[in-house]
Amino acid sequence: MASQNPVKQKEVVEIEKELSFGPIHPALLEPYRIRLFVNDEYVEDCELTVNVAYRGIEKLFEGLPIERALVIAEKVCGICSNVHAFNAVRVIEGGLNIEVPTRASYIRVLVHEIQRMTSHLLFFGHAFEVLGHETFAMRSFLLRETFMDLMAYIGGNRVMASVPIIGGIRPRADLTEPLKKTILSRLDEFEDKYTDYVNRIMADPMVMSRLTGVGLLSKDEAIKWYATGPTGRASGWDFDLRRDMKEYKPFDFKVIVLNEGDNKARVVARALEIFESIKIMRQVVKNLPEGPVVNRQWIAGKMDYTIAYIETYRGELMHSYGLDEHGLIRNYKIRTPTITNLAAMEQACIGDHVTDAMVTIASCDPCLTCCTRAEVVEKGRSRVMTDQEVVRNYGWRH
Amino acid sequence: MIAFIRLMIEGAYKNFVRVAARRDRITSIEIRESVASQSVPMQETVLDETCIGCSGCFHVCPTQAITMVQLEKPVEIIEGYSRTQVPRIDFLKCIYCLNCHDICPIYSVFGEAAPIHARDVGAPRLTLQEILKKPVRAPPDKILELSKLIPAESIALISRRENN
Amino acid sequence: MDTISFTLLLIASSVIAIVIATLYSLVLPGIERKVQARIQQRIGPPILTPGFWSVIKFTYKEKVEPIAQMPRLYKCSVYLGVVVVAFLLLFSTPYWWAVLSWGSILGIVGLLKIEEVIYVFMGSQSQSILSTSMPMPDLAKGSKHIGTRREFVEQHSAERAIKMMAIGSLPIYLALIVPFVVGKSILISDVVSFQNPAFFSAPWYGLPLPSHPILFTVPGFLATIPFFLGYTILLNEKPFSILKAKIDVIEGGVLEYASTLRAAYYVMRNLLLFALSSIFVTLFIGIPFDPFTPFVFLLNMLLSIILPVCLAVLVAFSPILTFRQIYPVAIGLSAIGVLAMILAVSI
Amino acid sequence: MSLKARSRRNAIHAMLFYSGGCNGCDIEVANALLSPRYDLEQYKVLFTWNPREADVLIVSGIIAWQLLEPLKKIYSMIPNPKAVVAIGSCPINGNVYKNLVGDIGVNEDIFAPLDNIIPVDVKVPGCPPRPEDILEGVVKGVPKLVEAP
Ligand code: SF4
Ligand code: SF4
Ligand code: SF4
Ligand code: SF4
Ligand code: SF4
Ligand code: SF4
Ligand code: SF4
Ligand code: SF4
Repeated sequence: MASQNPVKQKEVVEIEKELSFGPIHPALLEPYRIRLFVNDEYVEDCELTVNVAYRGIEKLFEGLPIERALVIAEKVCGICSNVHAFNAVRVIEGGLNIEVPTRASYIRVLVHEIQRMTSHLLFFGHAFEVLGHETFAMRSFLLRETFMDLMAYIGGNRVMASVPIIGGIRPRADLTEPLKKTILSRLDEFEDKYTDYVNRIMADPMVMSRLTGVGLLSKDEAIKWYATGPTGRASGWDFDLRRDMKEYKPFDFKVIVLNEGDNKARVVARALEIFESIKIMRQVVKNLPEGPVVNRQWIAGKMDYTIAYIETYRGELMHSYGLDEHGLIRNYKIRTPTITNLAAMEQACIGDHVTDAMVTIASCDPCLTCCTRAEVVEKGRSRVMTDQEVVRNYGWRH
Repeated sequence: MIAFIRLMIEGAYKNFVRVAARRDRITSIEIRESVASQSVPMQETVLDETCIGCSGCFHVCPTQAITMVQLEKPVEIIEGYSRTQVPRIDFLKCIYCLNCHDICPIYSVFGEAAPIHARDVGAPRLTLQEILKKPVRAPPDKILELSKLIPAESIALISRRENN
Repeated sequence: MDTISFTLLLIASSVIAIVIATLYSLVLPGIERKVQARIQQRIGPPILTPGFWSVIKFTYKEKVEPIAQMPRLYKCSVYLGVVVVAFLLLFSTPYWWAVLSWGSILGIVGLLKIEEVIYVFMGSQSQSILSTSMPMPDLAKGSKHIGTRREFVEQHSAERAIKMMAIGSLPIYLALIVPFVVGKSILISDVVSFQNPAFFSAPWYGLPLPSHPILFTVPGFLATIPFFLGYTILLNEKPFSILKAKIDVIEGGVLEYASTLRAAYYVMRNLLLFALSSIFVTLFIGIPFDPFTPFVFLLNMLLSIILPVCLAVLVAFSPILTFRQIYPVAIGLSAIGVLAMILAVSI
Repeated sequence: MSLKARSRRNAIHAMLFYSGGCNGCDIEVANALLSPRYDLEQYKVLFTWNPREADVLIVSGIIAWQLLEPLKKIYSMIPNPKAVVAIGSCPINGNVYKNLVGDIGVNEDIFAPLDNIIPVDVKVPGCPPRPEDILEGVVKGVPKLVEAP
């Protein structure tokens, strides 16, 4: 990625050596390759090769009926599964003006926020594993179980809950009274434990000394690299799509913006967002209107290329496609937050100790299954090659 | 710093009790036992009580993961209609495309316990008797529309199997 | 006592001490893991699994040649490590105290230094698949820095090992000096008899208890802090596990050890865990690891559990520190060590 | 039981190889490992990232083509006896990525099923399998290790 973006003009530094990690490595929960160019122990430059888990997922959508496509949309990613299903239906709902009942919209927000919790808590788990703090990682996975359970209660599966469907939500995912009570009581229980957990982390001098002042990303850089989500907000960029989404209009919440832009800020930003999510979830459950949960009065037909943006857990996600006259998908495109956030991280970890650089990369919550796509390789005249061609022409190594 | 020392002292007591007296352990003993005896219950997929044995799922599965198992004794669901067979899914072949779920008139495959295809799943809380009392014949245009939703290959499979 | 019977007793006591210590040390990682597991609110592995059964299992695995620059040297390093640690252990057995100047602080310090150097050897040798030699088309794609030397993570870990040698081991040396200063001698036997005057005159079945253990004096107590953290540093455990930091260098130099070699590595690591702990009990409490006085021997083993358990708790609650934090911590610990020494002189 | 068999039964080192797919399985394996509720270690399975130490290789994902060579290499570096556990329907049959019959037909960019690449001993189906399924799957690989010469 860095090779595509030679924007930062720096004087050429002597590089002593290169360290490469991955794709199979304890710090990476997913296959990608980190190449660190270091002098002594300090990172002078960093390159991430993210194309490793290539599945050609956008191609898979081509020519499928829109309803069937949602099965794949959900399997773009097992962390953000709900948000992809959510945004995929938002595209067609926007494009064909399909009305969504309020109750359905509320429940979509609820599930969206539940998954934000699982995602942020997974982030803590991963970040502390990378910091080397096993106990905190485990505590965070333990807290996460609350929301995995709630997902399973609502959607029937811990990971692929498939709640949104075109025009509403699956009737199975409708909230019953006992379920509402369960959600509220589990939330209370969680909030207590989580507050303790966060206080404990914040007070820990060893953990904080690892996080503070490391991996600085300034606001300008965050905007330049388009580091959205908590990554950008921790650098003082006040940008959150939820404020503009009509689904979020009825709810009252704060957008957490911090100015430090270091690893600590990125951790704290997520820690505080969890409290806001709890607030939103409580509002959903308490103010849930009565009514139908799905609108079936729609027919898939010709639709122009439509785009929908949503604020996911890591930043801004874009889905877009058009439909042909049979309601078959044409030209599905996904742009996920991690792809831009990682470019920002490549910059942020310059100047850090090698071990800190791993934390910095982890602090933007890297997850790449969604963003593995064709890469541009320039050689002599600019020319596009797929990775397969590269290997065919140049071999695996040189 | 003082806050940290206070936390540390509190934590020291709590963790001492955890170590010495095995307090607060949250590992699920139920799972421990079922794993140790290799008897983790399977994911619930086919809802035997509601399935009407129509074998629609069997025909639509692109990987032939479904087999229809004959029941020893047919079960009468409603007057004049009894279920003689139920589907069984071979998970090693299943690709979770959920075609079977979509075709099932009462959504009794992957009904509750597993992911449900993001298409509509109707009203799952209807009882079977209610469903069967409704007219079951689909209007021709609906069938035409449905045929667009089912992958061409699955349909090819159906006709292939019928030819054999 | 004549030389021949002395030699025989020396050999007998060494063999008994090493065999029992090895077996016992294989239980310690299990206890460590169990303590951590309880803190983490889970069940954790059975006590024998991480140490004992793992070592036996590795000896039964297929022998594979490690990928290393000089495989033979690489293989020798781990066996050398085991021998060094075994000798280290013998410092807490009284028969060795009489051999030349072996029973002095100089011997302990010397062996610990060799132990540290071994990690540098291992790191510079090992060339595992997990970094540079992983088949990835990343070079083929080009980069901003073409032709840079590519290093294996193990080599990087060797560089860190050198840094740790320079600063990391200071605290434990300073802490080790304290009992000798208090005992006003460089011989271990004097330090033990200072704390436990009855030890050398007790019958074999006796249980002579120390009358003034150095641990309970102010300098002794102060010295315990640098000793314990120095112990952590020597064992490369969190928070000082930078040369084995899982998240970048994975396991450092020991990555390529498989089957028997890995079993040997486990033995080396666990025996070091016990040996240092046992030396602590000998020097700071005055209860040596003497195979010929069984009760003292057992008491030493029992007390030697304390340090590994404390280590387990520390590991459970600390992240990995980088050199940014390790330098000041090492300096602070050394300062405590020096303070303890000054106090010890004035006693 | 001989000492050999007992030691193999009592200490198992497992390694995770994530080879593409959607992450779901990967996170559930991490859950089975790190969440105290499931706790993989209580079944005498210790987790490692070093193929030289491993006995069980847990594979999840669809085997993207860039991961094909690393997978074979890492498998070959594990000393015998070794067992392979395939987690999720991705390595078992490619899941929806292999074939959902859109315009592209069968997806040739992915190399599932895993059987074609390395021998698989235990298959844990599901999308994703629940952590308890994963635990059971890993434990099921043990007899193969124990019975090996
Ligand atoms: S951004 Fe990360 S979590 Fe979200 S879909 Fe992409 S890979 Fe998944
Ligand atoms: S960018 Fe990649 S994933 Fe997207 S359509 Fe092109 S090849 Fe497929
Ligand atoms: S279309 Fe894809 S490859 Fe091209 S610039 Fe955008 S993200 Fe990068
Ligand atoms: S038409 Fe419907 S009910 Fe009848 S066999 Fe086919 S799937 Fe079953
Ligand atoms: S989900 Fe798809 S592959 Fe699995 S049984 Fe149903 S139709 Fe067959
Ligand atoms: S389609 Fe539904 S009702 Fe028909 S056999 Fe399959 S599960 Fe039973
Ligand atoms: S379209 Fe027909 S067969 Fe299919 S679910 Fe509806 S009523 Fe049943
Ligand atoms: S089996 Fe399902 S959950 Fe697992 S990686 Fe594949 S798509 Fe994801």
